[in-house]
Amino acid sequence: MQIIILTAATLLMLTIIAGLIRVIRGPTSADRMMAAQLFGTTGVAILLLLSQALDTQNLQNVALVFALLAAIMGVAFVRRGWLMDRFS
Amino acid sequence: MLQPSTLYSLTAVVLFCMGCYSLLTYSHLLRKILGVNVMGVGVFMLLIARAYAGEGQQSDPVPQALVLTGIVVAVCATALALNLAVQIEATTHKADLAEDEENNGNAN
Amino acid sequence: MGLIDYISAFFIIAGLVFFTGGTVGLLRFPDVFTRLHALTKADNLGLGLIIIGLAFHSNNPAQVLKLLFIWLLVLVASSTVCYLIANNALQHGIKPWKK
Amino acid sequence: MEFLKTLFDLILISTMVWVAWQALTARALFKSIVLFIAFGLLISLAWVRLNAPDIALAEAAIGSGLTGALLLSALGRMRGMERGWVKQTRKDRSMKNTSVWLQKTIVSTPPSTFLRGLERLSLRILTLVLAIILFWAILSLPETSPGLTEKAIEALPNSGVKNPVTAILLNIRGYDTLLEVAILLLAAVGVWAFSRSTIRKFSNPHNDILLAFVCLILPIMIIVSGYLVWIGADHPGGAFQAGAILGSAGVLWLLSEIRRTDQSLIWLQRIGASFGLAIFLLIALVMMAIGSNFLEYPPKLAKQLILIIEIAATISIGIILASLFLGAHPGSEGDPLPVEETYEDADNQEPQ
Repeated sequence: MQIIILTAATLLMLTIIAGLIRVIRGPTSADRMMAAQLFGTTGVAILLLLSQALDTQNLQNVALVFALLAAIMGVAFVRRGWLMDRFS
Repeated sequence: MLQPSTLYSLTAVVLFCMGCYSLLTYSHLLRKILGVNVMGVGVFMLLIARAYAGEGQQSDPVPQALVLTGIVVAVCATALALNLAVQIEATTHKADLAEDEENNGNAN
Repeated sequence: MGLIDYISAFFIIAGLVFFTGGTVGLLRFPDVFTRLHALTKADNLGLGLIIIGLAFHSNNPAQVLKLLFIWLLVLVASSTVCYLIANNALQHGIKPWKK
Repeated sequence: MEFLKTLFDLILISTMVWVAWQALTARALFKSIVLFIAFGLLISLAWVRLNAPDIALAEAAIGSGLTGALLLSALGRMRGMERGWVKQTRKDRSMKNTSVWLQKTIVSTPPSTFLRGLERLSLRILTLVLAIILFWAILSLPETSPGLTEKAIEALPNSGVKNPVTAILLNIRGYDTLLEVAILLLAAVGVWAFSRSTIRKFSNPHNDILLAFVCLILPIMIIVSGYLVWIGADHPGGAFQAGAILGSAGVLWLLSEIRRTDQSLIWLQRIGASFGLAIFLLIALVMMAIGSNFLEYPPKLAKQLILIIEIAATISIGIILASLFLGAHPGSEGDPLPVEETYEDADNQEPQ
């Protein structure tokens, strides 16, 4: 079971890398931001898996904080930083 | 050799050097701030990696407490620096520190 | 491995499939809106499945509730942000993709 | 098992280094910032892997929320000049200057003269030498360092709490934390010192869904922040993590513009920001009067005193972080802006 959980966490790391490719490629800033949003969800999943694999229940609180604050960046982006990437 | 402690310590060095290099190379203030932040992460990571005592063992809590305060101070320093950068940009219309006039003399 | 382990593994693997689907969508779809659609739907479902899979291992009801609460928070946050990004993209003149 | 863990480590580390490099060298600043935010997430995974859940909590609160919001907001302010969101302090800026400025701000390519090339090359060599020296230093370190774990665990029963990190922060090394709270206050004072010099304000359309979301999530944030203070005595958590969450809640509140910040909030903000330091010092002085040393708590009272200090510090840290994001005193932005006023709706829908 541990093996399945750790493999799952490793595979989720690979999806984060795929998301990073989208951040780098763009083309619009909305795409980049959205991919960063994906990291929030994936990060929660990885944390929960790790908390099972490393057998530390405290990590659930880290995942909780992640989930709670996932939206702030998106909101900050929409309210403050929106600009098409003309120069990228 | 592939102990997590060693592995992450070496990563810390790489991050520190990358941050240092970009701090020295780029003139844009936001980039400098990012560089300092990456350097800081490198330092934190070295402390935490050395505090790591293996799985299921209690890590050394003293470096952890240091890093915890360090992270909060770092975000405050970043906020102050960003504020200064915005002020500099608003008054000089340049987002970098003025160096010599030949390089960016036509901006004023 | 007992029965519980098999069920849990099934849910975790199913969750992974949805995560992978979302990521493929993020990389392959043609514009912002389709990518958003792939991400927010598939990934949240994937997270839900993984959480169900992990909940089977927990012997503490409070922990299961916390896991579900985390999922709920992610659902609320990502649907709001998805709406905000899509809405802003439309307002800033990004045209939806047409075949 | 061990192989899988090492594989996870290797993937995490290489992604971290790659993302950091991309963030530092990306041509567009917005891209840099988004990558830096992603970097923060990876870092908190690394803290988890290194068995430092206290730090992972703080990083999750700060790296994923606050830093991103701060950087995006600063970038928005810098670019705001170009978009006319922000009043221009110098009206006679010619188009040529604007384009030079744009090139510098957004693309920021360094001039490619021969001297610059030489400078860069020498910098690269110097950094490489530094890296090699540090690598050598780390590889020659002993496998395990003696550390202070045993001493900390020994002192734990007298500290009043069970989480060693909290014990060190608030009891064993109280000086550090006291001075840290003072530094945070100093940073806030530093930001307030510029509050009159520039004018920056964003005008955002009113948004019902965002408002509903904020009304839903703000109370949860405050509850979670209280929860983290409470469990901080026995489990990972404590004033800094909780303060960071409270600060993020403040940032979200400011972003949603539920209520326009105004002059009446200044005093509240000032008192709130110095509250933590004041309580910390007050308790230390009272304990001195009773007969302990400065910042030494009698073991019987330690738990209660630490909890009081932590609650005060949480509130202060939250308010300080939120005001650092605001970047000025509320309502002291100087002249009103010549932008479309969009607050009418928001004003009618004040909660309470």
